[in-house]
Amino acid sequence: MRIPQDAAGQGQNVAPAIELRGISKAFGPVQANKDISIRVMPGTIHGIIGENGAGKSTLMSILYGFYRADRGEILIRGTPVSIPDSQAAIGHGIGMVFQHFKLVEPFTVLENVILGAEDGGLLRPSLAKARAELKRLADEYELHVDPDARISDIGVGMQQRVEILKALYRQADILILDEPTGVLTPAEADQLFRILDRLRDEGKTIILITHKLREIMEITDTVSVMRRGEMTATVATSETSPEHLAELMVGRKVLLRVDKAPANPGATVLEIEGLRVVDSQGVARLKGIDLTVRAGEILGLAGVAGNGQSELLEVLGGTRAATGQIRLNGQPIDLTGRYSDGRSRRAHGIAHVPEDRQRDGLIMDFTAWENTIFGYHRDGDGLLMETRALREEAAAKMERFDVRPPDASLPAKSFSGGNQQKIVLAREIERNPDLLLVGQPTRGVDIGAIEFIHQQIVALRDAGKAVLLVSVELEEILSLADRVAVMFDGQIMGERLPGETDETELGLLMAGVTGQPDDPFAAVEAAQFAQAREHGEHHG
Amino acid sequence: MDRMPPWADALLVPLISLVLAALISALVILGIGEDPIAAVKLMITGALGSSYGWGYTLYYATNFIFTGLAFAVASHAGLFNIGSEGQAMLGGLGVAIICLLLPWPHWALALPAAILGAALFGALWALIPAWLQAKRGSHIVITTIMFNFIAAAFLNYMLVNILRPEGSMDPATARFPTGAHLPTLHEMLSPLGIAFSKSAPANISLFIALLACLLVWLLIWRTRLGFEIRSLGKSESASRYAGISPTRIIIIAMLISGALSGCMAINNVMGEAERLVLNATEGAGFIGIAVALMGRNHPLGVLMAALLFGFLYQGGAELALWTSIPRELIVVIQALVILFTGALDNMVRMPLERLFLARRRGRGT
Amino acid sequence: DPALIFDLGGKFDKSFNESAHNGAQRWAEETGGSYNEVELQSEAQREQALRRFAEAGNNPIVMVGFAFGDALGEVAADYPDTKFAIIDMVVDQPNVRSVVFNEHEGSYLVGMMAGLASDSGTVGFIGGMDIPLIRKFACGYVQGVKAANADATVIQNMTGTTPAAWNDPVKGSELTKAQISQGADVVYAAAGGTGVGVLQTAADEGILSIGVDSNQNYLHPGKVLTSMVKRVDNAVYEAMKAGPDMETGFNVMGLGNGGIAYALDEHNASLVNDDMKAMVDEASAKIGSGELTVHDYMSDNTCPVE
Amino acid sequence: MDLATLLQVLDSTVRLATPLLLACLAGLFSERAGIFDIGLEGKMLMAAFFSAAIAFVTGSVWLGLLAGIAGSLALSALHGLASITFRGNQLISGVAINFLAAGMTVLIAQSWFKEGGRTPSLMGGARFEPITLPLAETLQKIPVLGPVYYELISGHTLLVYLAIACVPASWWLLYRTRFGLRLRAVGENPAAVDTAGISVVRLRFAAVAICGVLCGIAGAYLATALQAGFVKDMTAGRGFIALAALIFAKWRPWHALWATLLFGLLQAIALRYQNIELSGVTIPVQLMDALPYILTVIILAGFVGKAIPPRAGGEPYVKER
Ligand SMILES: Nc1ncnc2c1ncn2[C@@H]1O[C@H](COP(=O)(O)OP(=O)(O)OP(=O)(O)O)[C@@H](O)[C@H]1O
Ligand SMILES: Nc1ncnc2c1ncn2[C@@H]1O[C@H](COP(=O)(O)OP(=O)(O)OP(=O)(O)O)[C@@H](O)[C@H]1O
Ligand SMILES: [Mg+2]
Ligand SMILES: [Mg+2]
Repeated sequence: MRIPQDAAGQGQNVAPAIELRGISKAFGPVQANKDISIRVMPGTIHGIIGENGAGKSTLMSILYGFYRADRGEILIRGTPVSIPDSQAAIGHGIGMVFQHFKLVEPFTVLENVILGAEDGGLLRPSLAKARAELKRLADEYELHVDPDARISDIGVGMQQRVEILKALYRQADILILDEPTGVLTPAEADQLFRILDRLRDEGKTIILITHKLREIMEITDTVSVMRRGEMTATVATSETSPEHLAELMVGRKVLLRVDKAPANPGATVLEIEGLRVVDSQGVARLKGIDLTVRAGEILGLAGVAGNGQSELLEVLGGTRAATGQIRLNGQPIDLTGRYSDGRSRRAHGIAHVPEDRQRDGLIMDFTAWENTIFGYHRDGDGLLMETRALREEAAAKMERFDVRPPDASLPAKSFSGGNQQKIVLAREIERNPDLLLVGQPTRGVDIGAIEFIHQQIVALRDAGKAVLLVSVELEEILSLADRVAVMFDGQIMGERLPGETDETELGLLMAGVTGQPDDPFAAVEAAQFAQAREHGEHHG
Repeated sequence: MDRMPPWADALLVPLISLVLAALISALVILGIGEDPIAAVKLMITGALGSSYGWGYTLYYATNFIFTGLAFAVASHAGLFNIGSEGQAMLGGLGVAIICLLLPWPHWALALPAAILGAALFGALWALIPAWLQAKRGSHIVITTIMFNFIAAAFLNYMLVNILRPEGSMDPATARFPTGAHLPTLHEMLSPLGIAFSKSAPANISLFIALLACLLVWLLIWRTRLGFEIRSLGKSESASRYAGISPTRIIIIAMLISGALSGCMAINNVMGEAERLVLNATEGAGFIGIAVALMGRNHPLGVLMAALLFGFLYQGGAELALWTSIPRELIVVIQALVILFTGALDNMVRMPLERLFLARRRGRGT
Repeated sequence: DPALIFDLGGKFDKSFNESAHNGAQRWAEETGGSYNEVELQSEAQREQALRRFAEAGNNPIVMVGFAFGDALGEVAADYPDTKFAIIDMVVDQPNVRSVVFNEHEGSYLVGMMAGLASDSGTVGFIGGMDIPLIRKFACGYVQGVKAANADATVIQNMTGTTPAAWNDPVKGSELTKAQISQGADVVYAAAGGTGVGVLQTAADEGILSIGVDSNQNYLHPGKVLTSMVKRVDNAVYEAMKAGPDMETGFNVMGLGNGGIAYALDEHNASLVNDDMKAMVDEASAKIGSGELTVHDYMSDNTCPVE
Repeated sequence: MDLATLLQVLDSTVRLATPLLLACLAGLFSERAGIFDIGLEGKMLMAAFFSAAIAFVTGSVWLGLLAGIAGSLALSALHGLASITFRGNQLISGVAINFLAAGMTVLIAQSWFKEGGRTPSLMGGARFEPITLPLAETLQKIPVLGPVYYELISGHTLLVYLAIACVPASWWLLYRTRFGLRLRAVGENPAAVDTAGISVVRLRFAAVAICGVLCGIAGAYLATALQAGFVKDMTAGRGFIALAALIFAKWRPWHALWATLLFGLLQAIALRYQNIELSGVTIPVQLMDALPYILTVIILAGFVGKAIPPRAGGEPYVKER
């Protein structure tokens, strides 16, 4: 890490590489960016942090000409420019690696690289030139990829390299990376940071969007914080601390610990033995999982996204077939046959708060009351549903779970993320299940709601129920779980008690490194393993 | 956080689209050198000016209610069923077989059996595309298009080689026995002292269609199955999560859709022609698409839109009879309605949304 | 006013329906009267058209095509005060006039001409929809060909089994090409609108064709040997002229009463020599007088010659 | 079947496959760019009418061809407007276009020519005439190859040769040029194209326009080469067979040629023979008519090779929800 002489960009002689003035952007009724101004000095890495939906991606997309701002001005190296489309941005030397990659899957790496940057009408010369150029870039930045591989055949880590190569091939000297490490293992992330370091040394300007304070502290020179569409602060990284940034992000002091009594575990509720999952492409996703969860405890499952946690939740929730053994309260559960679906899981007393509530947990166009019976809609008898009673019940439930506004006839899409999550929790917890599965309970949820949601989960535990918590936020796991298991490459790498471990140890386990923390080969191997499995695992 | 109040989306957008379609239709009529106002007048008197006109308007509307509901039910499950035409043809085959199989003593016995036959044949014809979509991922739009053609060829074969009575030159079945003749509105209303044209084909099927509207409404908005159908239509992955089997719902929704299409044959084959002829559906399956689009897949909307199209059809027939405007004018109007309410609805919606947004901003929220 | 309902081929099929149209036009011009007419688009519309005209008081109502038979059978009884005329079909109702033609006789004559005009000794027949009526054409034609040249071969094809067969010029054209490749040098189309494709292809490929129903000689002057003219126009004209007092019952039009003829005009004058004309006229006279009988396929659904 | 008959059937196969091939390639360009087009039928019909009408009025088949292309392009523009500009449902737009063409052609034809919705027959220079290839007559004597050259290869209209030339041309355009790369990309992932600085809208409109031109030629072929004038509904479902062929061909140009030749062969057989006797079993002509559709369903079902459509097909490209 290096300290810039002029962190906040107040220098007199050097023009900022990028300056945004008063940028505003609305998507219909949503004000994604409000009067945002920012200056990024050349040759620096500028971090942008902010909660989900804060407007980071929107701002960068405006800079890249993907969206057009409603108002505001963009200056590149001191001169005002207009960026009506990405072509213009590329022309100004801007390259962007999107949060969701923009690659053509059936095309080869080479075809993706030249797309839009071809020389002349015929492909052959362009391809030849790109092949040579790619080789040069690979050597220079250690960005090795097979130019003839199809995108659909390579892992996400590789795909990200292709995106970076695309930008470099277009001779970008301002590079924007939107949450590049979300899908990477720690080892891959480290390698990415080495590349970024080198690019900065060559004088390129980099904007890095991330949620991870650790990364901000590690690599950036300056950091800007966004909240609810506004830019709340820009500070030199050296002059700040993670706690301070977190506070800026959410607008008030963050409680890093959850208040809870010690666990009082009872009988075993969930027993998993030798659980295996092979996906439709024939890749093993779970390679023999053994786990138990007892009544009155929260088992936290940590791991980098894409290491099998999602699959495990899906198997338990009934949406994915598996082999092996699962017993609930001693009773075996059907894993492949007729009764391996969400409905019979619920009948067994398993409730499931899915990782992606908008995709799985809710029907966004359904009303709130319909969503409060979603999955349990077969309960009750009679040919027709008693809509009035259901509506009233839902309103009461929403009241108890502090859903705002508590109007049961609004469609789910008109609630904010946190309130949507509360609707899901209300539905699942109010059924008083024996086992609650929760995936990413606070993803994209604002801090007030986070506290409430955590309290509800702890309350369920205290009522003697078993909880299996999956989260990519180590902090959340450490503060909420009574016991932590770490998953890597479809296996459980180990179990720890939160009081007896720390982020470093868990981080190593998450990278597949057990025993010898210093063994570099193990780490590299592990990273490659992870990469091979990560096909297409994008999580919004 | 909606951009537009729901009533505007449900009423204003289709209404404006309809007005646009009407304006362009008027231009087309002008373009072929005719007088649009006179044409509309003739259509109105021809379709609504007499109980004869109403009889035909309601007869056509009955067809469109069935096919419109069929499209709507599939739509709720997220399926684009273009196959109503073929399913209705097969429904006709079912009706014909039932009606000719037994010497029916009374229509009250024949009707339920025929409904069963029509629904069964229509549903079975929808089952194959449904199964292919559910199990093999074959795009239902394409398979149902293909099945329309296959149905036409199949029916052609049946009528020419199997069902045509000995010595007849028409590729059509024999007349159904008198016991299988459905009461017409004339027959049903005259005991009530209402004089309704004797020669109009509207018949008891109209009431079955109205009943179907009610049943579809209950199915979609009041039953658990309907809940599941709508869930699947909105989000497949959420449905899976909720323990709703997409395969099952796709197949059930298409069976219902096909059965509704098939039931159209009660009206046109059993109620009107009283025998099965070639091309008995006359494109009603495709009009069902327009009807459902305009009616926003709601049975009430379908009913209104079906009446509108019934009016257009009967009015168009009158135009063809009394003026030199070819019946194809109706095809053009139908195309414009589909275009504006279905494909170009954003053209209307986008400015409206902006308008409502500006108004809301203006009010300072 | 009278009304006229065309069959699916449409009134400008250059053949059967057009002939009816011409008759109605002739009536309108001569009497200054007006009439209503409609072209159908599908089978299902027949009954509606009949009823609507009857409701509106049109009288008589003339319809062309056997396919109206069933619908008329239903409708006629409902309107006892309206007169109906149907062409090419017999409907046994007191208020219906059924007009049928002795097509086999006309086909015999053009068959003779084909047999005489053919150099290859192979001639063709392309029928429309495969129904007894068209077999009647074919059978008369074959008898005529054989009468002129006992060794001649006749290739026969039907276009289809549904009403679509009346209006499929592409298929007519393909069948003609096939018959040409089998050696045919005269081809007779008894196929409504499909015949347009037959005559076109015959002209393109340089062989002779024979038109049907209307006089189609003008379509390809010098390339159409003759046309088997079926005076549908006369039938329509007479029905309209008789008005509401139209006589009902069975009405046969043949060579004898000028209902059937072969066409001779300036367009085919160069193709028909005097010998040919003399032979055909002789046969015509014989048929008219009953001296010669041409077998009618529809009398027993068989044909004595192939 | 002797050689002469076989050649006849194959010859007619080529004639009948030509409009299918042109329409299939038209669909290929559109769908490869991510715009589903079930309106091929309507565009062909519109083109058939305008080509015949203008060829009749001017006596020039070339002006007719241009008019046909223009008519088809107008519908393409409508499809583009609905599905690209206003992000409407492409299937619905296609359905509407088919109806629009079916109605408008008859309406205009009736008010223009007053012949019941058809155009007068075309004569002489208002039609495409068959072309006899060089040496066809001389080589005819050579056994087998001679007749094959004379009957099958020679003696078609210019548009037939044009259609066949379109196959390698399309292949080259799609797989060897910048335009082709971008076009295929926009059908797979329009966001990738957009972020590469290329206008998705322009690219898709270009594809839809190519589709319009090819459909225009197909329609003109029907009315001015295969037949001599326009009659209503003269496309007779060919647009849908072309769509089926497109799936059968898995969206590839050379495969499109084979698929349309196969379907053309089926049509040729169905046209020529009412019923076919195959080792004692009678195959009704209706089965032959339905065979292209049945085969396509089988392909779609994935029992014989899987047909994977372009990934972004049918979806409007929406940047800002
Ligand atoms: N294309 C779009 N259309 C409509 N609304 C959008 C669009 N993209 C983003 N939004 C909305 O704008 C707001 C800001 O979104 P944005 O993606 O910029 O947030 P972000 O800070 O990048 O969040 P994350 O950390 O989840 O990536 C959100 O409310 C989002 O729902
Ligand atoms: N020798 C050949 N004969 C006929 N067609 C060929 C031949 N070689 C290639 N093609 C065609 O050229 C096209 C390009 O071939 P290629 O193998 O690149 O396709 P692909 O990359 O597998 O397909 P896509 O990228 O479109 O999904 C295909 O349509 C293929 O069928
Ligand atoms: Mg983002
Ligand atoms: Mg390729």
